[in-house]
Parts: sequence; C-alpha cells; structure tokens
Amino acid sequence: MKRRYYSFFPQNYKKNLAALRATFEDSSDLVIREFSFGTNKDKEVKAALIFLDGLTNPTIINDSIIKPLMHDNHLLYEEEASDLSDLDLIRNRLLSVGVVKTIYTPNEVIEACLSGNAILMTDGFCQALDIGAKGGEKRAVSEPVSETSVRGPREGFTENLRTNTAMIRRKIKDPSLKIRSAVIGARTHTQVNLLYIDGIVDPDLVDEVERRLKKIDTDAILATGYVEQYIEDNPYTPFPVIWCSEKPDAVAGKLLEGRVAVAVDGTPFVMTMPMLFIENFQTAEDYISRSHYATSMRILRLIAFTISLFAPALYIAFTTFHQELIPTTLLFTTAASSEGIPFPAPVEMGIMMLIFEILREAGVRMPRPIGQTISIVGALVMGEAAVQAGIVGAPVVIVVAITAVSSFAIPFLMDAVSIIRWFLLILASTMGNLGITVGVFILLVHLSSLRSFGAHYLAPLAPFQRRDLKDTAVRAPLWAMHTRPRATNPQDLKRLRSNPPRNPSSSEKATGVRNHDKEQQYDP
Amino acid sequence: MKSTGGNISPKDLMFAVFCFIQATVLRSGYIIAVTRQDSWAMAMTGFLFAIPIVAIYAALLRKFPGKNLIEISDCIFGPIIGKVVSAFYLFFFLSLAALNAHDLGSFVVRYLMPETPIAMVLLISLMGCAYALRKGIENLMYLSICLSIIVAGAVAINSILVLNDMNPGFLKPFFQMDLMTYIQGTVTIGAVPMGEIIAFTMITPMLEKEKKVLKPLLFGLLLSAFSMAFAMLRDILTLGPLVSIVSLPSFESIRYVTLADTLTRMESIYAVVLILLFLFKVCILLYAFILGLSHILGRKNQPLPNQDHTNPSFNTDQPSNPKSFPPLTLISTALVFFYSLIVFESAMENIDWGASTAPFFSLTYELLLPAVSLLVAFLRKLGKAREVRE
Amino acid sequence: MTRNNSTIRKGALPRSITVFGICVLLASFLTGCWSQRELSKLAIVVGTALDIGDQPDTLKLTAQVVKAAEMGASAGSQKSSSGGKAYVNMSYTDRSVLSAVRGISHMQNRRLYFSHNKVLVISSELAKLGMGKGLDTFTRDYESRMNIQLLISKGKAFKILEEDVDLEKVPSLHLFGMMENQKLNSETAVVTLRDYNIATLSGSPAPVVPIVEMKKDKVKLYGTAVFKKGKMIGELDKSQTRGLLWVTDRTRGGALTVDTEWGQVALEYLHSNSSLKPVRTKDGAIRMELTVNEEGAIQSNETTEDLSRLENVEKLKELMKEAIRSDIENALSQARSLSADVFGFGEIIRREYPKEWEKMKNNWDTLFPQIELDIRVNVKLSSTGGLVRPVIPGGAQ
Amino acid sequence: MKALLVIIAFCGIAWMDLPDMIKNKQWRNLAIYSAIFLSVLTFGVLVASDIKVPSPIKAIQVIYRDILGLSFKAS
Repeated sequence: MKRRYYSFFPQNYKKNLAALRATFEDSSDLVIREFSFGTNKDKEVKAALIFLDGLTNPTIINDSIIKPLMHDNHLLYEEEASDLSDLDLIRNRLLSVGVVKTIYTPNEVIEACLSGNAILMTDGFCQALDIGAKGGEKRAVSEPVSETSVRGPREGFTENLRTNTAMIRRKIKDPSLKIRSAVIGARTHTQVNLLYIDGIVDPDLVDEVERRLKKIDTDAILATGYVEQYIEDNPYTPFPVIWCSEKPDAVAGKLLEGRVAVAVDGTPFVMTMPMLFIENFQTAEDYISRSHYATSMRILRLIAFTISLFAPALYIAFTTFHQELIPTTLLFTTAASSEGIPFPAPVEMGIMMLIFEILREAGVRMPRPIGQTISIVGALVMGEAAVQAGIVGAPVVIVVAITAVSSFAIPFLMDAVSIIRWFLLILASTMGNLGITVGVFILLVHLSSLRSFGAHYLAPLAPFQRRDLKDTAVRAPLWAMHTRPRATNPQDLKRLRSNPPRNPSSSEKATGVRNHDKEQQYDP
Repeated sequence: MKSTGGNISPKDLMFAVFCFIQATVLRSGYIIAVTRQDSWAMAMTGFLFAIPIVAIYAALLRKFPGKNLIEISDCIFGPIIGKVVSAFYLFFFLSLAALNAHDLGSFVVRYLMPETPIAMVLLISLMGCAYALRKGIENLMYLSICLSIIVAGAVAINSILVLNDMNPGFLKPFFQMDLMTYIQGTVTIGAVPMGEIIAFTMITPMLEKEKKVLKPLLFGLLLSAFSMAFAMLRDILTLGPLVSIVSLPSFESIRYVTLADTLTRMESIYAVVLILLFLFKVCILLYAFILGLSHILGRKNQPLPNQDHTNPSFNTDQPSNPKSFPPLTLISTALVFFYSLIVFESAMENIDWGASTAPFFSLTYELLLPAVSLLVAFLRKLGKAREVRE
Repeated sequence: MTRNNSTIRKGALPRSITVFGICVLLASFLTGCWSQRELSKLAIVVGTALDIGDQPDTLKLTAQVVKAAEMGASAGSQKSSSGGKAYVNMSYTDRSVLSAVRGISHMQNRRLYFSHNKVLVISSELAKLGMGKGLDTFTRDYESRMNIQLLISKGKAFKILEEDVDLEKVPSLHLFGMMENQKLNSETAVVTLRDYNIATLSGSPAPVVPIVEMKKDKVKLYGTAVFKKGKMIGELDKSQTRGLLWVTDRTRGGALTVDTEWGQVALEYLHSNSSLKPVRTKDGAIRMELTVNEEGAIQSNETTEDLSRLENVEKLKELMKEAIRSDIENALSQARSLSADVFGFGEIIRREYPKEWEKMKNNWDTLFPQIELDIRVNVKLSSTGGLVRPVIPGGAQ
Repeated sequence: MKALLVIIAFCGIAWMDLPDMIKNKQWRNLAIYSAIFLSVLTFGVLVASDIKVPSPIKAIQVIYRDILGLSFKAS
C-alpha cells in the first residue's frame, strides 16, 4: 500500500511545511517548531524543527539542537557566522548530536519523523537534516517474566529494539556480530534486526532468513509472533519451529551455536532459528548449573513431556481397553471409584480436561491476584466437589492434575501438547493401545518431517547424529561439548580451541606445576 | 544449506533394515513350530542363506547406480519385458504389504482388541502409513535409528524381566531333527523375513553414498539375525515345549513377566513397539509398491518424485516441478487395505501359507528374478562393467 | 508421498487434516461399542472353580467376582462399605467352560473378565475324569493367563472359593497369596497353568498339581495330585511332595524336626540345590544320578545338649541326610507304584540321550519303574542361629 | 451400508488428490489415476458388500504347491 506523500517543493520552505502539515493532519502530537537564527539581522535564517512529541528526547531537542542554533552560533568563526544558511555547516559545526543525516525526499522526512527523529528544515534548501533524537518513555530493563533464572543473568529484553541489540552486543563483544536491519510493515514500519555471528553462522542461512523477511508483505508487524508466522517453514504444525526468548544470554548462546536471531521492535522477545525439537527442553540455566543436575532436569522435562502428552490417553486406554495391564489391587480401587459414575471414561476425562483448559486460560488472562483465586477455586473446590458429587472419579482428577502440572514443566511445548493431547485421547478412546501407537507413529513422522530453515527439527535423533547427543537428554560438561550442533551447519564447528577436549583436571595434572607458579605470581 | 535433506545415510539404511526385519519377529512362530528348540540357530543360518541374495541386489545396484529395481529391470529387459518383470515385482511388493498389514491386523485383533473388526484396525494403521508416505519416506528412514534404540530397549527390558522364568534345559537336545527340517528353517528365515529387504532396492537411489549398499544391508541383516536369535532364545527358554504350540511365541513369553506383583502383563507395552515396527515395515513395502507403480505408469526420463525435493524447506516459493506422477499414495493404501482384508480367511490359512508356500513364493522374487536380471545384464554387457570388476 | 511445499501452502494439508479428522471421528463413533469395556461394566474374576455338573458330561463353573466398591473401601475411597462380603461367587453348569461363562453372563448385567484370574481350582472328581476340557480354554483364551495357580480340591471345588478368610477379603486372593507363600515351606509343589502345560508337553508327561481341602471353613494344603494322560491317577503326601521337590530342584526352604538321642531338634533348610543327571551304565541301561546339596541351620533345640559341638553337628547332619533321602525314596516308590514319571526323568533323558530316548519312549510306562536312582546327599549345617548353646538351667556355671 | 462407507471414503481420497492434478492440467496423469481409482473402488465395493473375492495368495498357493510341487510340509 502506498502512502499519500506530498511532493517536495524545491527550495520552497513554506509550501513544504504546509504540505507536511497536510500529511499529518489531525495528528496532534506533531510539533513544528519554527524559529530563526543567525548572527546578523538581515542574514537571519528561517528554520523549522519537526518532530513527534513523545517519540523524541526533549533534552536532545532543547540542548543539542535548538540551543546551539540559537545561542551558540557565536562560537563559530566569523566568516562562517556570516552565512549560516549552509546546511553542511550547521551539521558539521553546530549540532551536537550523534546521528545526523542529510535527507532529500519527503518520504525520508516522514519516515524519520515517525521513527522518532527530529527534522530540521531551513528556508531555501531542498534538503533537510534528520537528527537522531530518539527518546520518549520506555520500560526499564527488568527481570523477565516468562523465564526466571537462579544463577544466570536476570536482565530481560525490553520493547526497545536498540536496547535489545545492545544487550546482545554487550554479551558478545566481537565485531563479527552482525546486525542487519530491515523495515517491515507497510503501515507499522517496524524495525526488524537480523543478528548473526559472521564466521560461525552458515551464510546460506542468513541469506535465507533475510530473503524470507523481505518477502513479508503485510501492513502490520506488531510483535515477534507476526514475523514468526510469516517466515516459518511449516505453517500447519502445532509445534514451535522458531525459538524465542526474553533473555539476552539465552539468545547470545543460540547465536554462538550458529543460529540467526531476529529482533523486532516493540517486543521483549527475540527469535532464533533454526530451531530443533530438543531446544524445547533446554533452558539457559542448564548451561550454568552443574551438568549432572542439568541432565537430570532434562530427563525430568522429557518425562514431563511424555506424561502431559500421554497420561490421559493412556489412562483411557488402560481402563477401557487393557484392564489386564493394571495391577490387580489398583484395578479394584479404580473400578471402585468408577462405580456409579454416569459417563463413560473418555467423556469423564474430556470433561475434566476441558475444565482444566478453561481454568488455565482464565488464570493466565486474569490479573495475578484474581488468577490465584481462580486456580484455588478450580483446583480444590471443583475437583473435590466433582468427585464428591460422583460426576467424575478420583483417578481422573489425579490424571488430569498430573497432566496439567507436567505441562507447566515444558512451557515451550505447552500449546502444542495441549492440542495433541486431545488428538491422542480420541485415538485412545476409539482404538486403545493401537490408537495411541498409531498416534505416536504419526507424531514421530510429523516431527521428523518438520524442517526449520533447512535443519531437521528432530535433528540429533532423526537423522541420528551421535556426536550431537551431548546436548539432548544429557547435558555434557561444557568442556566435553567441544563442537557446535551440526544441525545448524555452522561454518566453524569447533567451540573449543584445544583439540581433543580434555577434562580440566587432567590437563591441570600435566601442567599443574607451571599453572601454580603463575597463579602465585599474580597473587598480590 | 548442505543439509542431508532427502539423503539417507548408510547408517540409517542399516537400522532401517533392522527395524524392517524386526517386525517379523512375531512371525517366528512359523519356524519355531518346525525347528523347535533349535530355531535360534536358524536365524544365523538364515542370515548365511541371505548373504548371496543381498550380494545379487548389491551387484545390480552397482551396475546401475542411481536406479531402483524397477528402472533396472527396464534397462535390462527392455521396455516391454521389463514392464512385465516390473509388474511381477510390483505384485510381490503389494502382496507383501498386504500380508504384513494382515499380520498386524490379526495380531491386534487377537491379542489387544478381540471384539474390534479387523477392518477398523487396518484402517487406522494404514491411515498412519499413508500419512507417513505423504510426508516422505526419507523422514521415516531418519527415524530408523531412534526406533531401533526403542526396540532394542524394549526387547532387553522384557528379556531381563522374564529372566526368572527361564530354564536352560529347554534348549536340549541340540540338533537332533532331520536335516530337511533345518533346511526348511534356514530357507524360511532367509526368504521370508530376510529376503524381503528387496524392498529397500527401491530406496537405495536416495542414499547419500549410493554405491555403498552392500555393507549397510549386510550389517543390518546381521544385526537382525542376532536380535532374532536372541528373541527366539528367550522364547524357547521361557516357554519350553509350549513354544511350538502357541501362535505367537515372542508375545506369549512376555506374558509371564511378573515383577513384584505390580509390573505384570507387560505385553501391551511390547505390543506398542511391535505395532510401530509393523507400521514401519508396511510403509517401506507400500513405498516400494507406489514408487514402482509410478515408474511403470509415469513418463520416461522424469526425475524421481522424491529427488526433486532434496531440500524441501528452501524451495517453498519456487515453482514446484510439474509432477509427472499421479498421486498414488492414498489409492494404493486403499488397495492394500482391501487386499489385506481378503488375503486370508483364517489364521490357520495364514499359518499354512507361512510355513509351506511363502518361502518359495518369496524366493521367486527375491532370488530368481534378480539373479536372472543379473545374468541377462552380464550377457547383454549392460551397466557399468568396470565397477563390477573392481 | 511426494512432499511438495507449494501445494501444502495452498491448502493440501488442511484438506488431509479434515479427511483424517473425519475418519477418526467416524471411527470413534463406529468402534464405540466394540472392544471398549467400561470398568464399571466388568465383573472382575479373581478365581475360578471347576466341578462335575449334575447332568452327565457337564461341568459346573464357579467364578469368583470381586465387588470393587467393597474392595476399594479399604483403599481410602469415600464410598462407605456396606460391610458385606467383598466377593460374589457365580456358578453355571454347562457342557463347556466357555458356554458356562456365557451362561453366567446371561444372568448378570456385567461381563465376566478373566484377565485378573489368579487361581483355578478343579475338583478331584473332575480331575479323575480328565482335565483337558477345562484347561484348554484357560490356555487358549487370550484373556486368561498361563501364570494362574492351579489347584485340585478334595471335595467340591466351589467350596474352596467360599473359604472364610481373615486377613484378605477375597478367598481367591488368599489362596493365591498362600500358594506364593508355600515356596518357603517346600512341602507343596506350586504349579501354574504354564508349568502344568510344559510338563504335559514334555517327554514323559506326568504333571503334578497341589491338592487343597476344606477343613472347618479354612483351606488347607493336603498334598500333590499326580496326573497321567490328563487324568488324576494318584496322590503324593507331604513328605513325598518334598521328595519330589528335592529331585526337581524346587526346594526353597522349610523346617525339619528330627528325633535325636537327646530329644527333638528342629532344623531349617536354608539353601539347597540339586542336580539330576542321566548316566549310561556299561550294559547300556540308563540310571539317574541325583545330587542334593543342602545347607541347613539349627532352628530350635529343645534338649539340653550342646549342639555346637562338632561331633553332635555330624550326627545332626546324618539325620538330616537320612530325612532327605527318605523323602526322596518315599516319593520314588510312590511314583513307581503309580508308574508316573513325576520327576521328569524321561524329559531329562530325552534332552541328554535323544537317540536312546527314541527307543525308550514307547514303553516308558513299563521302563520307568525300573529306572534306578542314585541319591547322593551333601549336607552342611552352617550355623546354630542366634544361640551357641541352649538355655539350660544353671548353664552359666 | 459398508459399500456406502467405502464410496464416501473414496470421495475423500478423490477430494484430496484430484484438485492438484486438475489445477496443474496433468490430463495424462488424471486419466491413469482415474483408471486405478475406479478399479480399486470396484474392488473395494466388492469386498465391502461381502461378495467373495478370491485371494490371489490362494491362487499362488495352488500354483506353487499343486502345480510346481514347491512347498514345505507344514508341521
């Protein structure tokens, strides 16, 4: 879609201003500050500073633009001071602002204006100065809500793109961290940055991501999720194929594994791609904590995933098709609790799962204090009452509760799992174990068929890559993970310079004496 | 990106062979009924019997690199006889797919869901297969290692759990039956589960290194032979003389698992693994059939349907190649569905077929036709002779 | 099969999702009533009894069904228990097991479910007529398992399932637990359906099954029934049963009271193993060699003698040996008189000397009583328990 | 009844397969496809309406066992 642009009238300052006013008609936040400056009266220059109030930093406007022009021109050399109408002169000698750009077209004026810059137009010139005066209110860097960390860094991304890229830059102090920029959205003109580390990342991958970003033809990009949906490979899968995080350290880690990050202005989330299935089970904390603990947590998450996916389906399959699988004593208890329940087991399970989904949704959208009330009412009162009233059996409540709790352990997959769970439940209640097995087969094939920017989604498992298993269910010690994951096809495979990798203690033994000496030297 | 998309590594192929044959462990009842307590040895001799068969496939594939079995027979026999030979192969693949689907169905109906009509079981299973085939066979092949690990784990766990019920005395006496019995056992194992890997000759053109066929096939076979011998040993040791009268020994032996009175009746869990394997096998056989059919019906000199999407994610916006093959997946699956419904009237017919005629039927296509093809190719001096000499 | 992204983007996938979804939904409506069994519609059978029916050529099947609500009451369920019995016995007389099961379901609103069947009790009258009829159904049926406990009852079998139980709630579960417990006593041959079938299929088919009887509303183990050609032909008493267990290496423990010159001493079997081997003698005949290795302990000493003295230990060992030997000989003579190879001699000969067995197998019934059994018993008394010397009046002086 | 279900299922198959071919104007493929489709449909309807369709496996067994004399004796 094309914006109605006014044409630039060469050297006609008044007309230009009028046209600009017409473009921004009914925009009360537009400020056109007209003023004049100059050293002697007859050579006074008429000028206008145009900016959008709220997007700009008033301090810069006042102290670095208007003040030098109006008050500090006596600091100029005399021959310069005589003719102030030269834009280059103003730019080079007067404006004490970091980013100043000369612009020529009305489009640029509008874009600069909208992105929070101040525009200086002077009478008699067909150029204008685009002065970086971005500012305005923004949220301070705070601890991320969606991912909390115990030992790791606590900062999280904000809605401001520059802050976000700066946070990453602060982690990776290397000129080869590249940040390409693009503007997407015909109306929103959202700034989108593409980050990668040159020398690690596969250049084809960067080109591919950029190509897909450029292909986006929409009028609005309001959050990362918008971009995600436009560039992902498999639009019809419930599984996330692009990873996103609120934590700069996590994103930096992904970049260092040879991935590409995409940051979108206005969202405190940064996406990275390609994404592997196993990333759903990884957290930034894993790499900080000890590897045994991290490994056990990984396994725990995998178990939680299995439970939250299969528990209701397996319960139905066992209690309605394969009662022989239930230990005899447990069968009696289960049978006792299903005496007098009016619904067949699948319906019973469906009701409880539905109630749980509603409770979850209600809890998420409500303000936190109310959310807690809802969960207490839902979990305690409704569960207990439903059992008491004989609408559902106690085992069903237990199973749904386990399912729910387990799904919270794998936040990335929660959405996918809560859909697939229903699919498996239907299969299990029609075909029992066979249904579940066919469901698992379909699920496996589906996962195996997914691609994320050319990487196999199920990567170290299918296609099997033995050497990449170090960061799956097991999180090997960092010194043992001496290569980057091959799924991202990094240019520079080696993470450690020393090859072969060594257990730190064993290398210490070899050179222990020397190290010790050195340490003593540096010890004050 | 130079990812392995569409390319299958030899390792994948090897474990795919393993999974493929492992699905047939259930059918070991045919052989165990014949060779009884010595059946475990038949797995090994069967493997020896299968080596020349595999060597013939490897020689054919070497002579005509990048071509699958149907294309090769077209090359060797010319367009008309080639089509006839291909049609024979196709019938074989179709029958195998139907037989295996029927095996799956009757297994599920007999042991898991006795009151469900077999048609429903087959329908849902074949829907799973059709889905997998539409997603591309390579995705299934990638899964083979994972699947093998699951299978090995399940077999190991189950075997450990029945350890308590084993009696080594059941293995005796060793080798006291007629020689003919052992020949029958060897040929049956060599032909029925092992020789069926002829279906993989339709997939080998998708290999990363298409010339390295013999090794993965042989090692896959060896692996399967070991695991088959292991499973048979377990069954014989747990079931003793019962092994030759129960219909599915490997399933029956797991029914004894009792661990602390809670972990009993594990066979439904094992059944899950078996069904997965059966789905895998039926998928491979169906793929062989569909690809062969496409080749017969499709236009000449067109790229293979699976080779023009070596890297599917990156050409999303490029115009797809005009498909020269009609989409046969669903309709072929439907054909297998109906075929497997009528293939046997009863389990007794199934057993009779498996024990008496199946080895000869299979050998015709697994040994006779390829051997004749190879011979004709030699006589007509077709293919890359230089490579054969190496 | 041919995965094509452009078509997927244009909506082939939603189409397949739709079709697949419709199929699954259709399937769910169609299969709804097939193999699905609601728990509350099942009558869980935990024990079965087979008797001779009152009409000729019929049998009476009694199925013990658990009342889940009563069972669950103990497991903390909120539902109040009515304090009644936790089980119901249902009987029906018909010509086969299967039709009797069908007969019961004609009278009930629930379907009998046999997967959790634990015990099968067969009356000795029926067993004497032949077991085949009942057992084949239980072996063949997919629901029933081969690891159910097999029992023969003196008197009516269904009476056994009406036992007055104290610690358990259901007689069958009590019986099952009781049989599991017998492994420690080694006076009963614990036999599952699978053991019975394997013994039947073996070279010299003479399976054994434990016998139970009702005494004052309590079930008591009695001995072992011996089968031949599917019919019960005789019994082994407790000592003979133990002899049988010695030979077949199934002794797991047990107690033995011996009369010594000083009085009664109770000994305990701790660990034992035995091996049975066929040996070909020079004249071509086959003998059996049995070696029993036994490790025991002194369990109680009612006498005043110091049993820790080594010469006394030797005496005790001799007595223990004698007891074991007499158990085995007892069993052997009973087996010979029944001409039933309960020890599986024939099967062992078949495994070791298959060629000889070919010649022997046809007149095994006459050959078996003539097979010689060499018994070698090695006994060790490893400890005297917690006491070295007995508590005797004034013993501290 | 069963035959009707088969026909409905085949409509589903056609609905999934046909649009692509028609869109891409692959008339030759369409012709081949229709031929196979119709024959499988006939087969399916025959099976579904309980008309006894002889199993090809039976025929093969007769050829191998009775004509060629190739068979093991079943135990």
